[in-house]
Amino acid sequence: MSQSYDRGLIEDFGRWREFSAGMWAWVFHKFTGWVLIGYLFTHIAVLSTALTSASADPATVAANQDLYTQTIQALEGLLVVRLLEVGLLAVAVFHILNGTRLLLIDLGIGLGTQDRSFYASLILTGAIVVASIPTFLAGVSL
Amino acid sequence: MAERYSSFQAGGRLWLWQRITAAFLIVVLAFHFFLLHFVHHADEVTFAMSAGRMETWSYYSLMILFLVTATFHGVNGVYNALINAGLTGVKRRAVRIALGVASLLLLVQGFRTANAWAGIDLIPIL
Amino acid sequence: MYEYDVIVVGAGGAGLRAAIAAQEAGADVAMVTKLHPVRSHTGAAEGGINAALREGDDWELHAYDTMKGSDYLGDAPAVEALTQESPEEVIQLEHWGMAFSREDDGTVSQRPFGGLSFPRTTYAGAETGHHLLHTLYEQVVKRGIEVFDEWYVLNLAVSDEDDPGERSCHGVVAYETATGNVEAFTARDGVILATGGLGQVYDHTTNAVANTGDGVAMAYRAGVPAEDMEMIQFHPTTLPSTGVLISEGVRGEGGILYNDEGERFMFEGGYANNDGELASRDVVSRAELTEVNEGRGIEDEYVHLDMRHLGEERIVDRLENILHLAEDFEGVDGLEEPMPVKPGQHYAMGGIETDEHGQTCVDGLYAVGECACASVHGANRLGGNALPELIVFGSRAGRHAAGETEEPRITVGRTEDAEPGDVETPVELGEPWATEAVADGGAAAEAGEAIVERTLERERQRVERLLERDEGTQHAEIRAAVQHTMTENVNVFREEAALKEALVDIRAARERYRDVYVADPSSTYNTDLIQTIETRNLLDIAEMITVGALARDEFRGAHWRKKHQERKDDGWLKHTMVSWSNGSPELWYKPVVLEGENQTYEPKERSY
Amino acid sequence: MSTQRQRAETETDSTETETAQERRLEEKRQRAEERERKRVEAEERAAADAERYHLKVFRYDPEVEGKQEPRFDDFHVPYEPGMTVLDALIYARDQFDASLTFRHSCRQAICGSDALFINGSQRLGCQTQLSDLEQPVRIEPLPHSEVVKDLVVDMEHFYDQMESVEPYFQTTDRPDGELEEQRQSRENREKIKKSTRCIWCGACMSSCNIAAGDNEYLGPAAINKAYRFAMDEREGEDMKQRRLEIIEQEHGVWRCQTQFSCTEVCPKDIPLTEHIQELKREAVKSNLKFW
Ligand SMILES: Cc1cc2nc3c(=O)[nH]c(=O)nc-3n(C[C@H](O)[C@H](O)[C@H](O)COP(=O)(O)OP(=O)(O)OC[C@H]3O[C@@H](n4cnc5c(N)ncnc54)[C@H](O)[C@@H]3O)c2cc1C
Ligand code: HEM
Ligand code: SF4
Ligand code: F3S
Ligand code: FES
Repeated sequence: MSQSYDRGLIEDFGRWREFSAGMWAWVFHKFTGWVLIGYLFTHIAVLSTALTSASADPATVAANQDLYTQTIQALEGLLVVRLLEVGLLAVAVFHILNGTRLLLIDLGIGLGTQDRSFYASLILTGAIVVASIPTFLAGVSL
Repeated sequence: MAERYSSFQAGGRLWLWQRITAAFLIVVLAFHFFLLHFVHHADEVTFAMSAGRMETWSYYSLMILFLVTATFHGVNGVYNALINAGLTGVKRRAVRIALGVASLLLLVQGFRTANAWAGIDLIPIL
Repeated sequence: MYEYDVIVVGAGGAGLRAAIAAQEAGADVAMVTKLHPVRSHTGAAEGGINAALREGDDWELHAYDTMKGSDYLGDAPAVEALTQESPEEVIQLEHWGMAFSREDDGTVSQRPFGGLSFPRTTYAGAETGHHLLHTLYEQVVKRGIEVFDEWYVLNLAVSDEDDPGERSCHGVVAYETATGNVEAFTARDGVILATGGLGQVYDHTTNAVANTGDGVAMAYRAGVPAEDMEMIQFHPTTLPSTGVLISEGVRGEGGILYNDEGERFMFEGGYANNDGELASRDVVSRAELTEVNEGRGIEDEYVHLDMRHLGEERIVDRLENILHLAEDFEGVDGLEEPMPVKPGQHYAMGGIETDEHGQTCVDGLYAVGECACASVHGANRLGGNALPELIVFGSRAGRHAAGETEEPRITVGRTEDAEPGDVETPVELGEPWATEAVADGGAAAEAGEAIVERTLERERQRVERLLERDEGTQHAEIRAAVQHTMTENVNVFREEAALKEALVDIRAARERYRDVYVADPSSTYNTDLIQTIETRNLLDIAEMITVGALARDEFRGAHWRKKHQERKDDGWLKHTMVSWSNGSPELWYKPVVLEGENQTYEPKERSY
Repeated sequence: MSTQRQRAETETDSTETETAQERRLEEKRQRAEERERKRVEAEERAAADAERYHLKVFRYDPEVEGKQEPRFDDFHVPYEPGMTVLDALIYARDQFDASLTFRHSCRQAICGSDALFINGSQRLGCQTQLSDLEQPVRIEPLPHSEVVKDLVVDMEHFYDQMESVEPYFQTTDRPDGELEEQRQSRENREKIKKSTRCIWCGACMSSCNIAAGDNEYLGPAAINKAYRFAMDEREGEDMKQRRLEIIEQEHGVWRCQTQFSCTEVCPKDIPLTEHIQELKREAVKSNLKFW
């Protein structure tokens, strides 16, 4: 009888200018959640190098020449990795803060100020990340 | 009615666990970040230090719990998001199995790594 | 072709209640409605439902108030049915979960309302109708009653004996808005019309756009007389720019009316020395217009309704909805400033003539709710008396249509009591060129099925004809012309010359309607077509109202005539009746029934 | 039905009813013409200097050639103080294009027919002042529903969801007395008050991305309806359990991701998210009892 005018996902996000606070919070939370789970998998993969180190010669390990230590240090020596880590921090901090906001909302706290608490999460995330940059970039060889 | 009721069990419990793990993760994740970036700097990480920490039982069990909760929380979050996007039927079952397998692999691998640090040989074949 | 025992046309409060009652009495019921049930205008009712529930009050007092309010044009058997059964119907609503406002002890609250001698108006905030409508619809959902929503009923399938009293109704023909299909609905036992108000004949009205008087017009053209059509209630407190209603509840709670000079004119102007703002609606409306006409109106248009002194807590508790309405539709904050109000068309006391069971003179055809006139409201409806009418008579008609019978005390149709009437009109009335009068020579003893088939065929052709044309006049112009003349000439204050002018204008509009065309060729959701059909109904309605107003040369209730400013009980204790006869309206009268069960209601002066 | 016959009839009519009548009619006609001329002039003048609002209205008709491909039409409507989007649409329909189709009835935000997508958010046409909007005012049918024609969408799915939560009062213990009401405390009425205001407009459902993605999701309005009954103390504890079972189904409250869009757009200011969250907690609480 009727034909629908295409209102797929793309079109929805094409309306991003019309999103309200709660929608943005949802989009960001989803995005950061996916990044975090993605990272968790990567993280464990990288850490798995420890398996070889455990069975390696104790001397190599003592000399920090084992695969794990070398991998980590090589990675941490790269600026990109450090920058990615800052990104990860931002993602994690936002997810935590907004997650806390969501937990409170689940408990029925702050429903009326949900937009403000979202903005607060954003600002706080920004502040924490900026404050952490020196630490995160410390000791990186350019 | 009965049908609804059973599906409720799943929906409601998963929802609750998502919150419980979230609450736990707030603390642990903050601790984790703090420890590995602020207390010890990232570029100073070595196998020996990690192994040293892992050998304390309290730290070991915390990290295992961290792994389990984070995996559950993350994977369940993804699954939930897919259901919200309208995933149904066979596709949904496939996704559920895939996610289940992935988390199992993640857990096993995480376990093995932690054990390697801690010097535990719980199950030799791993 | 659909077939049911009982077909209910319209799903406002009256239709829903009727459907539930008929179903409970064992009938297989379907509802056919041009709007989805929850969109019906019953949802707009704000103030409340009158019911004598409490110690110190009883139905006889309520009946007395109602007769007095009606200015003795109400029929006692109907009034008594209303007042006797309204308590149980209200409690029934409560048992169905309706969210009434409550007293501290958890019982249903009641508040004072205009023209009532006891605070007997039950209410749910200032959105009583919304709750009533939704509660009833919920029960319809629960019972799984079939609802054909967004089906526009085009006509009734009525047989065509010469005497309308011998005709019978066998179903309806409806147009499915979404698809353009015209289908027949056969009713084995009865058709119940519950199509609501007709406010769209005016341009300043509290009524919805869908309130076009379809039911009255359809029944009228099928031969059922329309009763007391001139009795139109103008509500004294509507917002000037939109006609949105500010409930009488505001005055019930203690709201005060002021003119431009800051006078509380209801008392100071001597309009109602006892009841002031709470006098009956017609009294207050006239008072306001008199103030405006004599130059004491604000911006020469309206007066002020002030509720600030009630205090925020009480206002928010009982009248919260009013705050939203004033804010959204007039930009006024009721907590901070007085609200502008003026009279607007609100309610039609008249309608399809029925007895106290909702039955018309056509066998198998019932009417309930605002489209009907069992005559509980007579010349003036009291606030809070329409909603109980919906549930009481809805329920009665539903049971009756489903087979329960009881002898009525009110007679319907043209009996020996009828007194012929005559008015001098400046133009010929009706549609003398009409080809679709009911009586078109078919065999009288036709089977119901054939009648339905024939009606279906005729309506299909009518729709096709309207769609085929592609030039002429558009209905919107015609509708605007009718609304304009009615608002100008058949308003609160009525004069002979103006009424005649209205008839001339209506006639002109009819002539233009002869070459009306529908611009939208689509059969999908063609609202242009539906509105064109509605406009034709409005023409008939406007004419009936005006003819009645012209005939009744007295002042009774809502009906005021400049040259006849007194109630004439000698000649006018009778209903004005208009029947459609071979394409034109025929005027006659029937006496009012003032004999009640235990007492006769002696006309007294109506003072407040 | 030709004009020919019409004229003939008017003639017989006037011969029958005297020439005075005719004169009156003539005068009347002149008056009418005069008035009409004045009105047209006034309108032209108004149109010339009136502020006009520019509307961009979505058009689609599956049957009419030229409308089968969705498009936007422009209308320029003269502004009057207090004019709402609905008023503007009515003006555009009555003056410019009779086929412009939209649902509406009450004009006072109670029938819930005219929820539209106006400048990017779901609102009731009759409740939205033109003066609050930026131009051009973009008017579209509610997103995430099938478009039937122009601004009319298919509401069937919404109604189905509403009706799937057993939206009717059910209780086992009624008072004995036939004329006796069930008691309800003021606090309890207050608690459900906001939830009872829903007018079934569908704005919330249309704004919710979850509902858009998951067709089976009950949606905020239906959940709110369930809340209205679950929280009504008159229904009793047993019924409350049953109500919770309904909203706890797979596509019930758990799907809600607290996007708040529903709460934001609800024309009746129902705190939908709050109600949904409360139900989630109630559900967990009652569920914990079984452990
Ligand atoms: C603003 C306002 C406030 C009011 N406040 C009060 C109050 O406080 N107390 C009180 O007692 N009364 C009040 N009234 C009066 C009362 O609300 C109405 O008289 C009453 O609601 C009418 O109900 P109904 O069921 O007859 O018609 P409606 O509720 O108008 O329903 C009419 C139904 O008929 C259907 N319909 C119409 N034509 C057709 C057709 N051709 N084909 C198919 N279906 C059709 C419609 O779809 C609709 O479902 C108020 C009225 C208004 C306008
Ligand atoms: C390793 C860390 C984490 C990972 C991998 C992770 C991952 C995720 C993912 C994938 C989602 C689903 C998002 C969606 O698509 O809707 C999610 C949801 C959620 N996360 Fe996390 N998260 C992590 C840490 C946290 C922490 C520390 C919190 C603490 C507050 C948190 C709170 C939440 C909440 C409340 C939700 C549910 C959102 C909802 O369903 O409404 N998460 N998380
Ligand atoms: S909850 Fe609000 S937005 Fe949703 S249908 Fe009801 S009134 Fe409309
Ligand atoms: S928008 Fe949707 S996600 Fe929940 S808060 Fe409202 S139902
Ligand atoms: S027209 Fe009724 S809600 Fe807008």
